[in-house]
Amino acid sequence: EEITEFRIGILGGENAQDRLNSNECLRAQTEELLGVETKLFAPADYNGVIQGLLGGTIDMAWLGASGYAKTYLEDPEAVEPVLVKVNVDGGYGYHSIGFARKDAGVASLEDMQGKVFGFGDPNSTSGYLIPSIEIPQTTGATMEPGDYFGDVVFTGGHEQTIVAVNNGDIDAGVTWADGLGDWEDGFNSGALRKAVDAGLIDMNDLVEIWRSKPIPEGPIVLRKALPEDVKVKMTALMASMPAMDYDCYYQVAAGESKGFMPISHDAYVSIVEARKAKSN
Amino acid sequence: MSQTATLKAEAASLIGRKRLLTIAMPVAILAYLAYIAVAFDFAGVAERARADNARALVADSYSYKTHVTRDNRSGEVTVAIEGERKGTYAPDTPPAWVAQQDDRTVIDLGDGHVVTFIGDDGFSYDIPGYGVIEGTISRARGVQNNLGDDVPDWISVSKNRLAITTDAGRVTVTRNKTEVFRYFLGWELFFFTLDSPYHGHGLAEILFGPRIDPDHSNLSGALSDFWNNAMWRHGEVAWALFETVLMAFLGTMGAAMVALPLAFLAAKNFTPVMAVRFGVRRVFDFVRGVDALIWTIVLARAFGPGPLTGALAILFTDTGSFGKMFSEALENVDDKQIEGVQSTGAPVLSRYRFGVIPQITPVLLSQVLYYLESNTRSATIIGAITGGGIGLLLTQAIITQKDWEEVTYYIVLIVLMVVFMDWLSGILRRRLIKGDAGGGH
Amino acid sequence: MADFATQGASGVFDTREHYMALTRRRRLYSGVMLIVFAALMTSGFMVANDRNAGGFWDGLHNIFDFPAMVVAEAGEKLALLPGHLVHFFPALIETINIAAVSTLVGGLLGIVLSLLSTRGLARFPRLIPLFRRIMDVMRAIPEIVIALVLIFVLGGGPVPAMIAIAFHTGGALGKLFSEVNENADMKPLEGLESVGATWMQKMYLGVLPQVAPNYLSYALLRFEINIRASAILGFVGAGGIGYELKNAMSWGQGKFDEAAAIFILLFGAIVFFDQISSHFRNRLTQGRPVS
Amino acid sequence: MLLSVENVTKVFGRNTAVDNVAFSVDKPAFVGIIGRSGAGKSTFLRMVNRLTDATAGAIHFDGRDVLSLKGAEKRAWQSDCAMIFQQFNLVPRMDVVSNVLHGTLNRHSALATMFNLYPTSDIHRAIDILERLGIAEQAAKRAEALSGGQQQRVAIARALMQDPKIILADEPIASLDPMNAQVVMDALRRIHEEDGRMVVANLHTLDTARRYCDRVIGMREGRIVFDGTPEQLTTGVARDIYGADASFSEASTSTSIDALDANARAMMEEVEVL
Amino acid sequence: MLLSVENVTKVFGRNTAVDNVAFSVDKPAFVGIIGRSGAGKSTFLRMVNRLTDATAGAIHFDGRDVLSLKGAEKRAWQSDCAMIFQQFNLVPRMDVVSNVLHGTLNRHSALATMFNLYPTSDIHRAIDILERLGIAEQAAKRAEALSGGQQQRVAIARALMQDPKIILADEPIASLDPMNAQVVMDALRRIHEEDGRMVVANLHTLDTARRYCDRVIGMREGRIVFDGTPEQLTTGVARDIYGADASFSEASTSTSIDALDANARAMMEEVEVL
Ligand SMILES: Nc1ncnc2c1ncn2[C@@H]1O[C@H](COP(=O)(O)OP(=O)(O)OP(=O)(O)O)[C@@H](O)[C@H]1O
Ligand SMILES: Nc1ncnc2c1ncn2[C@@H]1O[C@H](COP(=O)(O)OP(=O)(O)OP(=O)(O)O)[C@@H](O)[C@H]1O
Ligand SMILES: [Mg+2]
Ligand SMILES: [Mg+2]
Repeated sequence: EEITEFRIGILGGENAQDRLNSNECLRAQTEELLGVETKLFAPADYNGVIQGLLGGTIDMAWLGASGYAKTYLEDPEAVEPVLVKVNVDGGYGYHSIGFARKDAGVASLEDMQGKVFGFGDPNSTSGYLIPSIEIPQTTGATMEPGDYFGDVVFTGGHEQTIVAVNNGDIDAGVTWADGLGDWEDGFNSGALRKAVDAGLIDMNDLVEIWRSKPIPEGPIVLRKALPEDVKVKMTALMASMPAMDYDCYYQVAAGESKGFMPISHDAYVSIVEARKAKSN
Repeated sequence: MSQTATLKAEAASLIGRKRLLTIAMPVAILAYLAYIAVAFDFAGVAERARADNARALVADSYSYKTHVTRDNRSGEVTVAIEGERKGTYAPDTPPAWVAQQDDRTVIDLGDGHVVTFIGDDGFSYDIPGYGVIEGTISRARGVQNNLGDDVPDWISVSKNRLAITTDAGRVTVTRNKTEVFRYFLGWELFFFTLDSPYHGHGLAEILFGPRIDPDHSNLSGALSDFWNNAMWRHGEVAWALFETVLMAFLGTMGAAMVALPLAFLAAKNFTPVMAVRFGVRRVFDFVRGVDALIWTIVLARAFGPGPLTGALAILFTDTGSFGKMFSEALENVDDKQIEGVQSTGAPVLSRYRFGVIPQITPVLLSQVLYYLESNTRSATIIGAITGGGIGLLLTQAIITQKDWEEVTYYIVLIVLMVVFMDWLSGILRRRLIKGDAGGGH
Repeated sequence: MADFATQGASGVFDTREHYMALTRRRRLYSGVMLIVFAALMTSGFMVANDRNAGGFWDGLHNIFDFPAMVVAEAGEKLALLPGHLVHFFPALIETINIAAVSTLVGGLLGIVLSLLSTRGLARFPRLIPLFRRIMDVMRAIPEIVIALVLIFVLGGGPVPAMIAIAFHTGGALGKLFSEVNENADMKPLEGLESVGATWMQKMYLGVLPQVAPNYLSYALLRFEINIRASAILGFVGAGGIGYELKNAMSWGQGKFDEAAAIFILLFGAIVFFDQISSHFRNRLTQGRPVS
Repeated sequence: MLLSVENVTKVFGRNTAVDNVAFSVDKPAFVGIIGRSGAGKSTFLRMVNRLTDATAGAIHFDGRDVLSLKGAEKRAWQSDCAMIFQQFNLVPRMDVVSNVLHGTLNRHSALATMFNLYPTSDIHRAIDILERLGIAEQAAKRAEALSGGQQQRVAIARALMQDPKIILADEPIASLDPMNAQVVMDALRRIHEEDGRMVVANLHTLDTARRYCDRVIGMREGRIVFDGTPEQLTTGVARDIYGADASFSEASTSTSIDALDANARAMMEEVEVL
Repeated sequence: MLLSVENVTKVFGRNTAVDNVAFSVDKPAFVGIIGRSGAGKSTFLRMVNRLTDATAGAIHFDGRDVLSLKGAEKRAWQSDCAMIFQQFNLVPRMDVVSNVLHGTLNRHSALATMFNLYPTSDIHRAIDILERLGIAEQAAKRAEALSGGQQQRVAIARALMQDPKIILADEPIASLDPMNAQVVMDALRRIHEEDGRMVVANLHTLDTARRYCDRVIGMREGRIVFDGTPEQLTTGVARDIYGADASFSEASTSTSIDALDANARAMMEEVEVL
């Protein structure tokens, strides 16, 4: 079989235009490699990309772990994970970081009793899935509003969580970070770092109140229905990118990291289970 | 006499009743607003409102900042507008207020404020009327400074970080980097980025001056650099605006074309079969009631993100609205005209074409044009949720919460777009409805 | 006699020529318009189709995938549905409250603006163009823009949505109201002016009783529109049923039963208010006076 | 027989609008039908044109079994049988010539006419017909911009455009002033005489019937109560048809210009009394 | 001097509606202003009430410099100077008592009127006034439900409610039938006589002016062309005022009941001619 075009979905986190721009080199290389028209799509939220993969309108995307689990649960035959990003230190995990404003008098999870806690996007691994499972293990209570926390809300995304905590709209929230480097800088990479770099927040105003176990980085997935040679070509392109064109790799991976390594569904079984547990 | 007395009493009670009614209304409204104030927690909102965010937003929307950053490890100094790659000055041509002297970088923030980077670990900030703040950075001991314990509230200091905010600018020092922000009025690089040869040249110069870039004529080169401006991306923004209007246009016109034949099925005088009528009407109610927003989500699964999905979402919803309105218009048509055409032995289609369509064209056109205008606004919102277009650019720019000048730019464009569509639909309405003699083509 | 005949014949000839010329011109115009319209539609469709991730024809047969999934899961967990309905009802009330209060506030704003911008009624006749432009701009800015900016300043929740919708409503109703005002009878106003009434008294006693039914009818229509608007704003973090719907929908499988419940609530509310309002609007505009 | 009507009946619910009507005409004639309001005149004409279906009976015209025609054949009959209405039933937003051209709709497919694309020869003929009726100058105006008499002439032009074998006219002058009424009736008569077309006209005034018709049929409560020449139409017979008592005055049904003065005087008297 | 009007002029664009009008009245009188349509009568009254601003000139009333008043003082003057309009200018959707109570608006704050906070004494007075004008039974009805004559009496009641020093009436009987016209004029005259209030009324009929006024002012093209007692108002003078030629007949401007028959007859004749 033949494909007539190749469509890459890009997840949120930045200005839509910035996202498209930083992936432009990937698009060009793909077009050259596959010889078909290649397009980038940057929908407003995680769900946009996932629906695209499920509906067969997006061929490749870099999902979060939870997003992958969702895709898998809705249709196990839709996509397959092929690669995962490897950090500078060789691991492929990151953390969900719980944080609060210093002047709100919150220094740990215990102080959060009766207060407002914020998640990001429901489809985010670090912004919802993992903390919603691990935090109850720490507190010994459910995440239902009124049970331990006074209220639990979704802010919509990592950026919104950070701003909401910084503004005092919510007392604490969770977001992602690699957990390396200094708190003052907002770690080496992650949503906090971006906010610091943008001059939005001053890490001195915030405190860390909770940190998850390492979370596996989300996979790059390809639609299963793609022709085998396309899958092979694309996997090879991505895997060789750090060596062939580091600048492009830096842009696509949004920062310093070592490269991609192959991964399969097995690495995400626990995440899939976690997600199943959170469904009704 | 007693009759007058009763009349008086009656009048007094009449006014009394009216008084009660007129007082009850505002009281009810106030009571409702009070309930809302409690339910929506106005007090909490007022308390949480962040005036500084508002200030930052407003300030950022009409000004821009230039970052001077030193990497404390390598000692490399870069000057970049808005801290973005595309706005970075070439290392050998920094702006006039940044001076490189041996191992020092002297940054003049104006009004006597001067920041100096010394080597790759020292800095000083001379603040008129306060004094000089000096310090060094070490990997081990963090950020050290000469501030005592009595720190004013515009300075935030901790072991690993120092932040100073003054009227002239902002300085942040961490172990990794030392950064100075200077604020300027306007939208810098709006026309050309730094790497464009046309940057810094006025309009007259570009139009009438000598060739700046030998390879292109000034006009075409300048236009292309403007269109492809990497920071403001005018070309892509124009595409996004076009996509938004396109969604509205396709959605509205498509809906009108789908709704018109269906409306006949929902009109009493054209479809005597009650069951069909009832069915079609409920379909209209359903697609209208579901709302474009939900259609967007439903359709995104089948068609993926993009303008077509947005257009189809509008098409679905408006088919319902148009269907309802058109069928009402059809129920009000004058049978005489239809009978006149029918009596000549015209086929059914001709009967509708000449007996019915001319009658409903005015209603139809005016509704369609009104919706076209209002759907331009809806398309902005739908785009924000999945489709694309200017709505997506806008919401994403707002969510990242730093590019307020871009937000302002987009808002201005959206307002202009809506006003333009409003004007256009007004013109078309006047033209098509009043001027058209043939009852439509 | 002969003279008369030729004159008549040339008359027909002229009429023919004249009408044929007219017909040709008209055919040309309508032909051009038709071609332009068809070209716009097809090229527009092709552009949209091309810029979309999935094509129209490929996607068409998948159109029921999503609803089918939702319905299937909701069907499986039918027992949970009543519980969900109860659970999400307060969110629906919040959405309706946002719509109601913003229609109210926007309506009051619209009344003031419309009175200030109608010739003959305006308190400051010279400022009429100013107030008109203000209304134009208020109408042109989509609610979502204001809501998102306000969420940044005020934090999430219903208040930004309320302000955003009220702002837009003020502009939209202001324009409709001022059209109503233009048809108001000026005689009672003059009567009131002659007794030394203030501007407020003139407006309240002379204008409002005349225009109230039309105002009310437009406000009801707007309320209907605002319910949708407030549901949509929930999607971007402004609370209410839209927020719940977005969370349930984007979680996907596992919470589709919640999504279905929320959808039922929202759809029910929209249809309910749609029917109520069109009933009352018909009564109001068919001239039955409200006392 | 050119036209033969055999026991035609039309029942609306419990109401028999047309009751066993039968008559025949052997050559193109100008037939007038009179009768008071509700007598069934309109219903009868509408059945002939097949706008309304008959309950029972048969109509034959020139060998065609009119009432049993279906689909395209029915439409072909309608095209041979033009109808003129009291309220003109034109398309007011369209120009006069387009309205006249509607008379040719049966000859063209619906698709061909969708965009108002008629052959030039048809357009020329339409203007010729308008000329004949004296309203060619109005050709480019919208129908709604015309006076009632002009509109009715446009309706006649549309009928002629059909090149019909028979023209049915349902109270063609009822909404016109006497001046226009005369112009319109004269036109119908001329068409009858010059082209030899058959005309059946419902009329509500005796004097018009007398003046223009070759044959008059009187209807009452759905039945034919008179069928004869205009000369046989005496005041006594008229009283029968109209079911009126002795106070019946012919002038009260008249709209002819000669009768106007008397009428006007009567009106004036009423005003004076008020 | 109670009222002195000094060279008052009003220019609309190029058109001088009121041209250098000057006269004075030394004690409360019933003054009639006559003149044909467009003579500037309405414009003049509107200037006195300050509904329209004058271009030049001055008006003094009881020591007040009327034309220079502003804001609250202007409204206070309006409250002292009641105005009655040809079209009544009531609030049609409101009941009669409320309309009458509007006469007190100047005395209450906007807020108080918004909530209908009228003192009971005012309400009683309103009924008394309506009683005096013979329409107290209508008190609870909506103004729009009343006949023209009743509405004009409500307007007069509103004027009286203001307890004005002067009442201006702009063709108060022009939209009324002769019967109602007489009732209304009688009411105005009685108010003048019993309460001693000054009345200035624009009238378009000579006989009304003669019958009710103490003094008559004739205007033509914005200027005063006559100022005298009703007795001095001869037909010759009237011709001057109305700029009519010899065919001028007094009856044509009359609405008094006595003149009605002649009028009606004239109208009938016109109809007949048509
Ligand atoms: N569509 C219909 N449905 C029911 N009854 C009808 C219908 N059309 C006509 N009728 C009835 O049939 C009877 C004959 O009506 P018809 O219109 O034929 O009378 P007519 O002689 O044309 O009267 P007119 O002079 O008022 O036009 C009347 O009683 C009328 O009420
Ligand atoms: N608002 C206005 N703007 C311009 N011209 C006006 C205005 N009001 C009145 N005029 C003109 O001023 C002149 C005097 O009008 P005015 O209404 O005072 O006459 P009048 O004597 O009351 O006539 P009538 O008997 O018709 O009421 C007329 O020529 C009129 O057209
Ligand atoms: Mg009839
Ligand atoms: Mg006047």
